Amino acid sequence: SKDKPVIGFSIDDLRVERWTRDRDYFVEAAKALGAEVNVQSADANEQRQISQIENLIAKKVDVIVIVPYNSKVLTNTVRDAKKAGIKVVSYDRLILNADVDAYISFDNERVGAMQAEGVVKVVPKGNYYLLGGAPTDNNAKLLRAGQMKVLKPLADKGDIKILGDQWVKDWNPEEALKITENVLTKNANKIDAIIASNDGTAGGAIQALAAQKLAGKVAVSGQDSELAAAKRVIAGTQTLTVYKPIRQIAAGAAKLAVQLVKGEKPDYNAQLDNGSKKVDSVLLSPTTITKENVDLLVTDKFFTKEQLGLK
Amino acid sequence: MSTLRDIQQVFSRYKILALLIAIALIWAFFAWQSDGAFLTARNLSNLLRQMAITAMLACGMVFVIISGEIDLSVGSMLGLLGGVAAVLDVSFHLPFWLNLPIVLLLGLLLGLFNGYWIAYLRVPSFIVGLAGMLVFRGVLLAVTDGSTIAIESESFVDFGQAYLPVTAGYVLSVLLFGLMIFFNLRSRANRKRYNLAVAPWWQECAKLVAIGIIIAGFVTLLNSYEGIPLPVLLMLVLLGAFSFMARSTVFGRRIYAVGSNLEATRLSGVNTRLVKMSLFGLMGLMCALAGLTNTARLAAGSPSAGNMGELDAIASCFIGGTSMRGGSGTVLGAIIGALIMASLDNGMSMMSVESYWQMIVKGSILLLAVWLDVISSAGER
Amino acid sequence: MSTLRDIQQVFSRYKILALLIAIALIWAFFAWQSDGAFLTARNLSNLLRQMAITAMLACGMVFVIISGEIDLSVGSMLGLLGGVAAVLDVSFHLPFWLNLPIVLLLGLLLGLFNGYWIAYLRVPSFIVGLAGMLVFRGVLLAVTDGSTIAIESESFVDFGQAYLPVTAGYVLSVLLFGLMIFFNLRSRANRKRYNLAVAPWWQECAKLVAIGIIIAGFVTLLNSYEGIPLPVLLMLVLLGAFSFMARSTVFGRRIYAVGSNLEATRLSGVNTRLVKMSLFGLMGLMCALAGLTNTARLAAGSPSAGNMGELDAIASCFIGGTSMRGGSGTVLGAIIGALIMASLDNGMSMMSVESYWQMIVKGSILLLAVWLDVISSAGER
Amino acid sequence: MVAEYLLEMRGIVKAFSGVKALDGISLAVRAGECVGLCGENGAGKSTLMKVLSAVYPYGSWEGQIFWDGAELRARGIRETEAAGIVIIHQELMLVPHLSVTENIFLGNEITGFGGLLDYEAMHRRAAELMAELKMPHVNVALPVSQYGGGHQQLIEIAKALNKKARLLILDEPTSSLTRSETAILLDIIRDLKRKGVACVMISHKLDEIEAVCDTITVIRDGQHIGTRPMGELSVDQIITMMVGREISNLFPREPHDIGEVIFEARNVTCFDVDNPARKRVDDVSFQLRRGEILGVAGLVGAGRTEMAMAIFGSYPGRSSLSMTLEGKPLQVSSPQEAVEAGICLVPEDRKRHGIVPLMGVGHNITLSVLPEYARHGVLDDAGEMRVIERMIERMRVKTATPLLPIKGLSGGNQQKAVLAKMLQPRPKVLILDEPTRGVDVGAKFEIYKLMMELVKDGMSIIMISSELPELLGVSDRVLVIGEGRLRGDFINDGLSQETVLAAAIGQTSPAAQNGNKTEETQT
Ligand SMILES: Nc1ncnc2c1ncn2[C@@H]1O[C@H](COP(=O)(O)OP(=O)(O)OP(=O)(O)O)[C@@H](O)[C@H]1O
Ligand SMILES: Nc1ncnc2c1ncn2[C@@H]1O[C@H](COP(=O)(O)OP(=O)(O)OP(=O)(O)O)[C@@H](O)[C@H]1O
Ligand SMILES: O[C@@H]1[C@@H](O)[C@H](O)OC[C@H]1O
Ligand SMILES: [Mg+2]
Ligand SMILES: [Mg+2]
Repeated sequence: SKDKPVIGFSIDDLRVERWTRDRDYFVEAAKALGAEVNVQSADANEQRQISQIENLIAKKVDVIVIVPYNSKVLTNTVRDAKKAGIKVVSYDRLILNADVDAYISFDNERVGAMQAEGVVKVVPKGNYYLLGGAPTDNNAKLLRAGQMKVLKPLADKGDIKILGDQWVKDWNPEEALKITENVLTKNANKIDAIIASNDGTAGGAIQALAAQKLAGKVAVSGQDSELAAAKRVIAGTQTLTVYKPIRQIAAGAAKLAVQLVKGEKPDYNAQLDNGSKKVDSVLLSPTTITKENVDLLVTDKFFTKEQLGLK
Repeated sequence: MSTLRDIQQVFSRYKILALLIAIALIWAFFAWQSDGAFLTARNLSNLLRQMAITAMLACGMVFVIISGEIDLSVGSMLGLLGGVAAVLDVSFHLPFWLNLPIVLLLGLLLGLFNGYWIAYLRVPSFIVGLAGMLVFRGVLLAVTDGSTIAIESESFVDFGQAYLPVTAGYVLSVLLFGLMIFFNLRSRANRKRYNLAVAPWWQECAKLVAIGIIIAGFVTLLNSYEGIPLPVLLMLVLLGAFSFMARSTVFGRRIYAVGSNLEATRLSGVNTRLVKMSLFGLMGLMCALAGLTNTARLAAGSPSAGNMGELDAIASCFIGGTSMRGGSGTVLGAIIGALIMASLDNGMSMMSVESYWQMIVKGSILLLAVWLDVISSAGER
Repeated sequence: MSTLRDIQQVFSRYKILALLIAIALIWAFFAWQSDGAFLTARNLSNLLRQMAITAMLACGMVFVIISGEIDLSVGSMLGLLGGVAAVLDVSFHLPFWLNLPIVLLLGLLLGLFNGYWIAYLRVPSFIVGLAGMLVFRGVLLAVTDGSTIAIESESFVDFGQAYLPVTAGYVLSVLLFGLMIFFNLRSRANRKRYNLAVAPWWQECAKLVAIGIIIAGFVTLLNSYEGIPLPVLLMLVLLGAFSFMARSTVFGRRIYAVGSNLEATRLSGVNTRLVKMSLFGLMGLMCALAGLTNTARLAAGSPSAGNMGELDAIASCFIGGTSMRGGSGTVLGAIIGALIMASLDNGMSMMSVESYWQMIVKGSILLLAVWLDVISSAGER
Repeated sequence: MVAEYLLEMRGIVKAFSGVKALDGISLAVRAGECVGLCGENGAGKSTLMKVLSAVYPYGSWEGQIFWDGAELRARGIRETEAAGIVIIHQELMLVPHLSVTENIFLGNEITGFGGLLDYEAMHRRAAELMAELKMPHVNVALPVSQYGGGHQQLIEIAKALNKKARLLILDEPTSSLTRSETAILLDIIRDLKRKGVACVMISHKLDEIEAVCDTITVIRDGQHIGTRPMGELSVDQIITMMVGREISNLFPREPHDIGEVIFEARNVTCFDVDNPARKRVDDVSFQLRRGEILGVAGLVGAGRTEMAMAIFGSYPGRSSLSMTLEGKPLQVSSPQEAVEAGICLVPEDRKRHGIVPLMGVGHNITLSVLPEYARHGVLDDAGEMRVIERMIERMRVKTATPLLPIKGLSGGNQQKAVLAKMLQPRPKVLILDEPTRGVDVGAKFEIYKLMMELVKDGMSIIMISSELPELLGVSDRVLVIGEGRLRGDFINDGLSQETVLAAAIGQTSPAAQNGNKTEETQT
């Protein structure tokens, strides 16, 4: 109903710390706007996500906010939703070839670029290794694209040498750890920087470095500013983590959803083509977190001083 | 004590009963929790469509398990075949009527290939499955290059999305009921002929009426929404066909024999290896159907399609009372097993239960369901 | 023809041989490909650390499979126990010497719980495993609230990271070799006594020398890097202990009996249920060790830890020649199986092979390895 | 007070899913007494003993068991064994992967310090037992799977003797033993009796019963027919009590004409499965004529089963032979081909190679010829059932319904069903490996009659049997196999057991057996 909207929130995978935070902030914000939220976690399984969205439709929610696990497989489902007169918002990852009403996100290519830039700043010349995300996650590809935007020219100039790249199954830290161990061995520790695509995998890489007493000596990037990662940044073992002010995106998304239901006009700042239409979008800019500006996470109420062990 | 025995008797005669009761309970609970939303025509239609793919796999898997083997590669195979279908559709613009048979054939061949390793090269099916799981997934990634391929052909999408016209639905249901009556009476007659315990007439009638009501309810319900979804129809056809195959074809009979005592069957002059290999061929076919349905539903072939699909399929069979040691089991059971699992997923997401709770509950129910089945079916020690 | 027979005989006497040859081939290939890097002390040290966790699981799994059951819950259980350990470390600041026994106990209990359902409530182990897989993972998510928990205690991290001092390593190796000689001679004497076929002296000596070289090489190699990693040491201890248990304890023998003919064993007055339950208790213990090692290695408990771990463990057992029907198998085999798998992963990532190729190759090798094992050991099923 | 009886079972009733297998049976045994338990297949003998030994625990049956005057309510085998009740089951209950020793001590292993197994002691004791059973050649450290059905049965007995029994139950202990081993066993039983151990002996070989038992209890259809001192009864009377009618001549051998050579096997050689160097069957050749019953005699482990398996194309190890059927050379590489060619085998190991346990009796019978009842793969149930009922009728298989899972049948009836199954393909050559093993007198009689009918219809039969009387009773010709070699080939007219045995243990070389040597007389 218009006055008390019901929002369905279908999330890729609540087993990843990042998304649990998205959920918490989103629900909080929505409640504030007098909306009720119905959260679903697809546990990184597209079949499950589709089923869950179908169920939300069956429950006749007013609007569905989706973090797609796979951004290309929701065409039919979104169509069903629209047929049932339900608005659809795409969250963080853009749903392709579908009639979505709005998109809110951090530009993932941008994130990738920032990861690369951050590392390049510390290691302008040297040997780089690229630790990609899940081979099945489209975002992983976008991130890689962004990273290459920055690195390619430098590599061509010969400033940096890209020793190689591997993708980490399911963003699994254990995998990342093994890969890094092997890479270090292969190159007799002659590595100056590792571009890890998110904090989980960065964590694994850094364990491998630690075993070689290289933690802190080798630059490592990350993403999501998970607690463990933030601590590592403070400890100096991780160079940077890209912080996506999740409170912003979550609150923004909630507002967007409610506005759509009430028929108000949200203020978009971009339009992205998703293959079937130009989707009105709100793009938020992420920030790079390094030792210097780590307290931003506290001022942003993302973590408490205690959690970070700062005084 | 004795009453308990009687109850056990009834249960062990109609093994399915325990399962149906389980479903009834589960549904009742969810209906209550979601104040009715769960039992709406639309949601049940969803539920059935959501279970269809697992059910198709289970149809093949149940025979594999009855024959004393297991197949862990079905998830990946489903993914691969679905992916290939997508590629054929997008890159080669094959019309669906051509795409379908090609993919089915491919599925059959992959299945036979698995079967050959197991039956003739005598590699444990568990290993062959494990290998297949990896290889097929790998090939899929290679084929799709890790990216999702959106399909174009409308008729392909319909294969997973379209509904049966309402009238057609009704006609079908009537035919079905007729068949049911016929088979029941015939089997009853036979049981009498070979003086087996036959249930009293009232029970028989009760049973038939129940069946009638279920069918009628089923169809009117689905029709009241959009009609019978094609995948669901396909699932039901498979159920019928395979139940028939199991009961009254040479092949079916031999599958059970092989599973119950391979050596004795072989020494009776049956080509047990051929039986096993064909079995996996069948499994491959089911993977093809499931894969096509999946791709159609997603309107795309995705590199992660069917991940872990094998576990759901296998679980369905065991929930449905298929014996782990092989030799016994039914298709109906397997499909009801799939229904139970789907109901849990659907219902809990309707209640938007925390996903970790969903896992815990699903696991526990799975355990309880099978446990009930074990104790309800009497038997020594 | 006859020479082939002889070869077969040798192989079927030392079943391990086939596996060792497989390893040799794989290593040679990678050494060549990575121009030497693969065979460096350091990489082999990596390799062993990378296989340790799977190996620990395999140590327990091999007995479960020998007893004719299977356990799919180990991956999740590993994750859960590792997670709990992390929580105990971070939230409750338990010192590791206290954390360790608590987690071990917990593992034991969880295992026994599984076992109870299987042995006493007669639910197929496959189902119990499936349920456990879901439930344990769910609880883990609940416990960690889906976030990665970095541990603090140094000694905890050491448990997965530290190395054995060089000298200690040498001392150990000498002791080990002594034991080896002793056992070999004794078993030879016994075989003679109960006039079983004994290999000719030269073979015996060759074997011992080989063992000696392997051990010496092994230790000097690891020492030339940093020493024997603790997890690897643990793995070797388990290997020794369990091989002994299997060969010369009542419990060990009964495991084989149960797996080979449950009915007969029961009718001999053995409490088969107790045997089975204890078995799963053991499996739980192994999960605890593996979980602790894993957490220590990552210096954090992660909600996805141990995902699919069960498949690797099971695969190791089968590659190592454990019979799918139960009744036969060895710990050594299982561990060598784990080594083969780890070698593939390590080698291919050294060569930074495309991840889809990695899957394809791994699957194929798995299949071939087992197939070789099947044909090398004469006699049809 | 000391009870008159060591054991007393009163009004035992046991039903399986409604069907009463035991209907108020009573049984009493004194210390040092040996009671013979007789009855047709399916009478309930094994069931009664399973009740006694708590394989069916207290509560799963009605009635009372008194042990030493006190009521016994055992819930498991452990309790009955503790009480001193030891049973040798009808079906082999050994663990193939374990060694002879380990099998003998399974459940009460000898352990040294730290609960470690004391193989020293166990091997020694095992070896003693083997010696006691006059088979010292058995290597107790080898896995039992290395030994044949016959040896396995003796090992089973050793296992029982190793437990200190006050009451020893032997359920058809001699079913796969030849006369010599049987004799050994009977001596052991007599010895036990002298030591005050009581026995219950179940056997379809009534001469054995007669030899050792003091009392006979006969049951039929789960009911108690009578209990008499052995002295008062003759074998014939027992038979009459068992089957309820008289069987005058146990071996209905009728004259039938024997035609030309239909089947010939040359140089049958089988290599041991585990040790390809050793020959289990060594260059055996023989001919078989149309309408002929060819008996194959030999000591246990002689290799007759292997020979049969080789001919049938089911020998697990390597084997070599050449065959001709009806003059045409025949190549058989699998049972399927054998059956198609017209050769059928009724295997020795019923449980492992004969029955499909979970399947109905009927469906077991038709398994070998399913396609005959199918139109393009679809079965005609009614037609099938008709045949099934005819076979069940003809073979007198005792079953509640054709659909009862065959594992529910008594041993003997299972055997008849398996026989029926292998008759379905209407073979030209039928090989029977120990066909009457565990079959009751009446049923045996029927099987012999059946064999007669079959040969009259021109079928040829090879019958492997360790029971010389039956072998001499029905066969037209007798092959003798010893240690895998052909030791003799006799026309059976008034052939004596002694001659055959002598040949079997190789006292007379084939050359020496002129007089009634086949080649001379028939060509
Ligand atoms: N597990 C079972 N389930 C159903 N019926 C059974 C079962 N065991 C035995 N019976 C039935 O009980 C009856 C007695 O069987 P039992 O094995 O005691 O006969 P028996 O006297 O030992 O015959 P045999 O001489 O052939 O061994 C048979 O009719 C058989 O069908
Ligand atoms: N599945 C099998 N695999 C290997 N050997 C088998 C199998 N089944 C039966 N046998 C053989 O069949 C025989 C059964 O026991 P038995 O004592 O009768 O020995 P035998 O070789 O048959 O001698 P005979 O038949 O002359 O008594 C064993 O020798 C055993 O090796
Ligand atoms: O934030 C990351 C998200 O963008 C990616 O898609 O999945 C992994 C997450 O860490
Ligand atoms: Mg019996
Ligand atoms: Mg034999």
